[in-house]
Amino acid sequence: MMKTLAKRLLLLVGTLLLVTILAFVAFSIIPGDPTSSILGVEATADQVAALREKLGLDLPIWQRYLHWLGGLLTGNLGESYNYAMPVGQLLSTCISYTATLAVMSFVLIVVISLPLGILAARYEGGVVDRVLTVLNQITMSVPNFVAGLLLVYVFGLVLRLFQPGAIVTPAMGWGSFLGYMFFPALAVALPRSAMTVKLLRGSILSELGQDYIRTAYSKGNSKTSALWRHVLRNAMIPVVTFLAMTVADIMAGSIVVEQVFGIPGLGKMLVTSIGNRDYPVVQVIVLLIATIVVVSNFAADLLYRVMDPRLRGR
Amino acid sequence: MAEKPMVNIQGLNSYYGKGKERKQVLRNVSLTLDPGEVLGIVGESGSGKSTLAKCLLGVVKDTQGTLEVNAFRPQMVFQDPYGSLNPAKSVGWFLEEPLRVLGVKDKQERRTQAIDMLRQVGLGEEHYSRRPSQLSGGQRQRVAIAAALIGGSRLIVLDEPVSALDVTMQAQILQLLVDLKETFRLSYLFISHDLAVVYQICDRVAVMYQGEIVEQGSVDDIYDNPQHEYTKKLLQASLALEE
Amino acid sequence: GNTDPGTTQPASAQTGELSEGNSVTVGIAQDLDSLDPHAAVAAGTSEVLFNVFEGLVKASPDGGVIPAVASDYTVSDDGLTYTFTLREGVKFHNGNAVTMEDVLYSLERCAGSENNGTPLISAFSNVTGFETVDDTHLTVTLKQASLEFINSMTAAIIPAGSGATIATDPIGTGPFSFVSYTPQQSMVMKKFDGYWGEGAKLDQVTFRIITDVNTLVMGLQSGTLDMVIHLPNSVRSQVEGQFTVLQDTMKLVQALYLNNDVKPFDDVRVRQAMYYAISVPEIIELVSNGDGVATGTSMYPAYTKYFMPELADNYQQNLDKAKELLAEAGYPNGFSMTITVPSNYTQHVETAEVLMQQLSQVGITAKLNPIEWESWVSDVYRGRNFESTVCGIAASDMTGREMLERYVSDHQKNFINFQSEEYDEVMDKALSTLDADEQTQLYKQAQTILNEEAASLWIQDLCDLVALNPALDGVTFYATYVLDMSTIYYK
Amino acid sequence: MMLEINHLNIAFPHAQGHFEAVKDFSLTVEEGQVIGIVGESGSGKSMTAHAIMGLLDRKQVQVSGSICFDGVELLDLSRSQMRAYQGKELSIIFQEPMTSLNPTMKIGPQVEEALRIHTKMSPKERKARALEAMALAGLPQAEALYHQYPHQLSGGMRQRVMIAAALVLRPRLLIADEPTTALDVTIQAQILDTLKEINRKEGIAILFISHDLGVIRALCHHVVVMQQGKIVEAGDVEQVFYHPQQSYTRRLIASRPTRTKLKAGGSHG
Amino acid sequence: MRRKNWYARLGGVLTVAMLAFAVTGFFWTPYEPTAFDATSKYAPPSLAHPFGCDQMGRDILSRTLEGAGSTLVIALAVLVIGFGLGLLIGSLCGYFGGALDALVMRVCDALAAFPSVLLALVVLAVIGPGKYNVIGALGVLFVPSYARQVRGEFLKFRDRDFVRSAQLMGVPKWRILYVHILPNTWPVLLSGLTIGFNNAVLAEASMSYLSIGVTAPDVSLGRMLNEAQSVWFTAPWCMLGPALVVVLTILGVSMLGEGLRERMRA
Ligand SMILES: Nc1ncnc2c1ncn2[C@@H]1O[C@H](COP(=O)(O)OP(=O)(O)OP(=O)(O)O)[C@@H](O)[C@H]1O
Ligand SMILES: Nc1ncnc2c1ncn2[C@@H]1O[C@H](COP(=O)(O)OP(=O)(O)OP(=O)(O)O)[C@@H](O)[C@H]1O
Ligand SMILES: [Mg+2]
Ligand SMILES: [Mg+2]
Repeated sequence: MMKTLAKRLLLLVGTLLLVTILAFVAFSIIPGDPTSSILGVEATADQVAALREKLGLDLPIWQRYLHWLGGLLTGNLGESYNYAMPVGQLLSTCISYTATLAVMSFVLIVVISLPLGILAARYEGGVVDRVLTVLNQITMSVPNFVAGLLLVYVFGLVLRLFQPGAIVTPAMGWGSFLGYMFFPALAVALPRSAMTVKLLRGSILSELGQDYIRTAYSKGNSKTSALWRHVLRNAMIPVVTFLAMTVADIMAGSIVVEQVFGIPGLGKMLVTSIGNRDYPVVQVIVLLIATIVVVSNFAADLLYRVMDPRLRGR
Repeated sequence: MAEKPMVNIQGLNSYYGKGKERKQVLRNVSLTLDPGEVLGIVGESGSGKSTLAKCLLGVVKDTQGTLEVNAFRPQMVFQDPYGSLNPAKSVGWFLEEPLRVLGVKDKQERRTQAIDMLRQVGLGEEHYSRRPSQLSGGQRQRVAIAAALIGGSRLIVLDEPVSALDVTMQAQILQLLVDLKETFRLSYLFISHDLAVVYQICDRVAVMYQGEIVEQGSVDDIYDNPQHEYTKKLLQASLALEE
Repeated sequence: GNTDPGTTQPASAQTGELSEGNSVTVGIAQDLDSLDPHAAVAAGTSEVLFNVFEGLVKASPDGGVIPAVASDYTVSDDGLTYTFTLREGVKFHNGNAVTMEDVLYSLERCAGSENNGTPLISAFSNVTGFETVDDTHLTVTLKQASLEFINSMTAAIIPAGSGATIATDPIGTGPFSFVSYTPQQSMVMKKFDGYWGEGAKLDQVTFRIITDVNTLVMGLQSGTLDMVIHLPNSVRSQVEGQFTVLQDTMKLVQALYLNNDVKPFDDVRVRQAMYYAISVPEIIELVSNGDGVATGTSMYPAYTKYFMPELADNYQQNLDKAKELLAEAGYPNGFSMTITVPSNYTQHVETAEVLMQQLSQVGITAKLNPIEWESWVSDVYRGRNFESTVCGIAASDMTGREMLERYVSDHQKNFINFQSEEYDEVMDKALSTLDADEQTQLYKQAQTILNEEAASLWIQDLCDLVALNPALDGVTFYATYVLDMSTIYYK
Repeated sequence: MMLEINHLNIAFPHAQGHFEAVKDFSLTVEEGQVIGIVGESGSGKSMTAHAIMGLLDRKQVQVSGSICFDGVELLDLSRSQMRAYQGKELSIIFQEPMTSLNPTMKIGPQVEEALRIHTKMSPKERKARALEAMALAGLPQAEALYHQYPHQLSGGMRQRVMIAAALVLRPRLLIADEPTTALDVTIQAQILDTLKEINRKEGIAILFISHDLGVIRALCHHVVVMQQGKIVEAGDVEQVFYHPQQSYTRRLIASRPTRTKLKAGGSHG
Repeated sequence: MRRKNWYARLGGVLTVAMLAFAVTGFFWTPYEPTAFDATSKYAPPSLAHPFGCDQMGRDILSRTLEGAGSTLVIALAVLVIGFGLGLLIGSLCGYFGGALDALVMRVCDALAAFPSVLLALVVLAVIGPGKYNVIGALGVLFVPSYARQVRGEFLKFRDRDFVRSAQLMGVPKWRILYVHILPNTWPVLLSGLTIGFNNAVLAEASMSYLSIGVTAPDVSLGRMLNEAQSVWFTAPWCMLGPALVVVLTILGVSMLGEGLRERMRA
């Protein structure tokens, strides 16, 4: 177990290193450079050249990469071209929004989908199951920005449960901050919840068909106790992996949904920074997102091993 | 006329895994199999019976020792009748595959041969276009045997071919194997853990224990006069049920 | 703000209290590119910083300048020496009085003292030196006489030595002092009580950065925002009624810019034919809801002094004439061309789509080539590697000169490669004259040439809207990029 | 008369009419008796066993006739009433030792599950009883096994775990549905010994299902031969084995591999 | 069982209807999709314009027809590229394993660490927006996930007895891969394909929403949604038509996929 863990960790580090290379190279081959957004369209060639030198853009790419990587390792994330402030400082506020959004979405997904998935499987073929299946299918078919717009319209403008366009900061009280993030989180969570419900339902049903459930019944378990004591743990194994992979989707979803709700999070900063060719910011955001995804996959892997004793030895 | 043995294995060692993980599975295994002969391999689970078969078929490559096989494309019939046929293809298609590989271009010709073969194993034309899922376990095993024979192979390795079948079906398949052996002058390497079955069909038997052949000889010799401890235990267990 | 869910009134309209009620939240669509007034280049940033910083002079609504940190200035007869008199009692937001040292420092910084000599503001390359006459007088000498140099003197005066910190701690002399800035979120400023002039009427202004139009509109509808500037016409109907909508122009000239170096656009007849083939009113109707202003040349209407509305009428749609001209030029069956357009500017893309259809009426097959803004800047604008493009051109330094000088044959901004000796001559005169009226006349003459030559197909100055909480009033439109918050008040 | 089955019919409603898996099945089992059911694959053996255990989904399967246990008509019981019998009076072991145990639950809790459901014992008592049952089922080092997972055990051991779980509450009847088919001959013999022992020591009646008459003979007093859902022959084991009345029974016996050489073309026998 | 049939059938009907809708757009639209008309700007739905008109007075039905067509083309092209390459890479890696497999899978892992919209954002920033670039970017982005999925399937079948048999028969390797194993993987891959199709439609929509997708003069459902969202409170019909087509298409395809998978499993 320890050896496997070490091996996996090494793999994780390797993957992350590969990610840094990809992130760096990708942005270095983007046409256009930050000079026009810093100096404006009308800048003279001299001004541009001077700035490029100042930013180190005239160095060969590998040199810039090593410099950047060195900075990362020593905790120096670089400085934003566009905002003329350290990237770390710049992102610290964005992160609190995106992190809250992501965590809330994740919690919502879990809170919505687990009970519904169990319910649908428990009463398979019943009215609840059918209604849920149809609702699920429809939810999965709506692009999340459309869902976001609908939420804004219904809850923001008609019911006035929140103020679209407002920005609530954590400093204004956690209660109202969480309230502010609720609907965006819902927009991110809805399609994923639908998928989770579907997966969990399927997983439970397939476990219910296994031989060991027959054994459980033969000992006098009721359907409910068989479900809770035997099925759920086994059925959750694929769901846990799926949920971990959801983290990637949540991050992607927040990029879009932050635009819809005007939340100044990482996604919005990313889109803006790509437009501005603000490489230092973009690279760090991309790396950050990738790291979150890789680490959550790693965590899922561990969890998977913990949950499934058959894999523990390996 | 002394024929050349179909299989000649001398001092065979075989391994699984690489580097530090490499572990020896077969130790100094020697045996021969003559044309028209049926050699039984018995032994406890994990003793290396299947591995021996795989070496013979060239699936396991990490071996040392002499390994001579004088047969054209030896074939294998597997234990699990549910996994040995391609679920996505019809019986006919599967049977014709060896012919396609051998370059039989004519569709009609292939079909005729396939249906011929189906008849040989006690099935009929109506099974030609069926999917494996539409066959019973015994029927599948017949198809698997037919597929092993249709390419013209005369050496067939049978890895517990009847263990998954119920007794009536077992008896039918065993009889079929004996009949086919006579008709086509086949040689079998027959792997089983059921001593009674081995007795019924084999000429000679080799007993494997932890990767080694602990004794081999004619069936009657071994059954009546077991030498090795493990052979004795095995015989005792099955006789308890039989007598 | 107030988040009472029951009301439909804009948030701050309902309360009369000074502390809360006398503040407004303004939605702006662009983040600030820098708080350093000398480094900021985005028009949207200048608009905001106008309230915090002042130069020796500052922009006036009509496009000219009025004294600010300087109380007065004179120009020598040869136009090469400007003499400024510092105003008494001008204070920085930190309470310190503005001294000659601060002024000199600021001007020298603009001229490149902290940037290896490369001027931060390019007009300063015309300066030979700054000199203090006495404690309150300062002269600026130029290499070349220029009437419009005075516009560059709007460059912000900042405390001496603050160059390193000005971007994080912006201290100026304007009617509002800086409170806070959060990238992507907001910039807050409050009334500066020590202001030398009349001073602001509002106590606090929060600029909310909301890059998405939809969100801006929602912000208005939900009462989060009291005011939004640069609202596109497409959402007008969504805010009208609930808000006062004030109409202005964007102060940029949208055109189908033609590369005059490329065949067939090197032939004036072809360019004219194309101008006759299109219908500017139709474009304005479709793209700007009829609210854009046709320009006919490279000058926008807000420069009332120079603007010649009659030029826009010179090319009424006339397909016969267009075909005739094309035939004359040797293209009786038209030709194929590519319109490159920066894909993120919806209005330009839509205009190009309309142009495609209009041009097809005379046999010209136009293909649309939408590209990214960055590629547009490097390929089209800087590289001049294009056939035609739809975009808007604005005056970055608030002068009429900026709009016209760029078409002088060898000018580095002449990205359409327009060549006309006559034009070069007129512009040469216009730029060197010291008589403002004569200059105006010459500028008009230059515009007429551009129009006659159909150097490009100038279309319109797009419509620009301001949505305002009905309780507010006092918005002043400027001819340049200025958002003067000091005049706004609660009725 | 502990268990009395009369005219049991089991049918699957099908699109094209019914499929009758079990037809007119009758059987009595006395206290402490070992009864065998033999028949080829698909003859309805498992269906009968499941019907006795109340494991058939009554929504999908039609069951008629009568199954009386201690005078109580099991078929009339509701699901929750039936649960009082499952694992307590009646227990079952299944054919597949590999899949019949919950892969993510430790052995101990699985063995003592019936105790948890049917008694109010403390965990300590439960564990003691579980260890006892495991010993009875022939599992050495029960204490260590208690904390292991099924995948760490061999097939034979898993089958013993199943037996231990079935025995933990000392049921009156144990149904063994082909419990040794998937196992090695040597293990098979051991398991049969264990079952014999249990019957002898604890007096638990056993209903033993197999497709192999030889195996049945080694264990049972009485035997029922089934073919296509019907009973074709029943009686004392030795009687049936040595003097089969029906041709089907004879065929079943003849199919057993014996120490005879098969000859080509020869019909076996 | 019967319920699943109903499911697949409804999915099939929806899919065919939407397909027919999209294909119609290739041949016929009631109006020229690019023809503008200043007098019918934001005209609400009417008999003449069942879906209404957009900001330039263009007929939304015509544009939806054309947009559905190009969205369909984009989604299919993305699948062809993504699935084609994924199949090739995945099958080779799954069947042969070894060092190449390890390397390829590591790269796939690294790529999978970026959410696909993020990657698309980056790739399109590099190559610029536009229909063909969207196809290329999404197509390539889909490769890792398909490669993994295909690899998993091939790995599953590689050691099956029937594959062993085929090897012993002397069947060539390529034939084992694509004639013997591939048909068995369809049930899983098919559902992967339907999910991929839907993801492609959604990704196109999201990218166009972020203004990095299809650009004028090309029409696509995503681009229409993007344009319509700014007037969504005053002229909701601009969004309704294309949104409906997107939702119904995805609904249809996923129901069909689900139904088919269920049937194949049975
Ligand atoms: N691919 C493999 N890699 C590593 N070890 C293997 C592999 N296949 C088999 N072994 C090991 O080799 C030994 C012999 O296995 P083999 O399958 O030959 O046994 P067997 O006698 O056929 O057993 P059974 O009766 O259960 O089929 C076993 O210990 C097994 O664990
Ligand atoms: N759910 C079902 N629907 C329809 N028919 C079924 C169903 N389950 C079982 N059957 C049929 O009922 C018959 C009896 O099955 P059963 O499992 O009792 O056979 P068995 O005697 O236990 O066979 P084996 O020795 O293979 O276990 C078989 O023909 C089987 O095909
Ligand atoms: Mg084996
Ligand atoms: Mg059974």
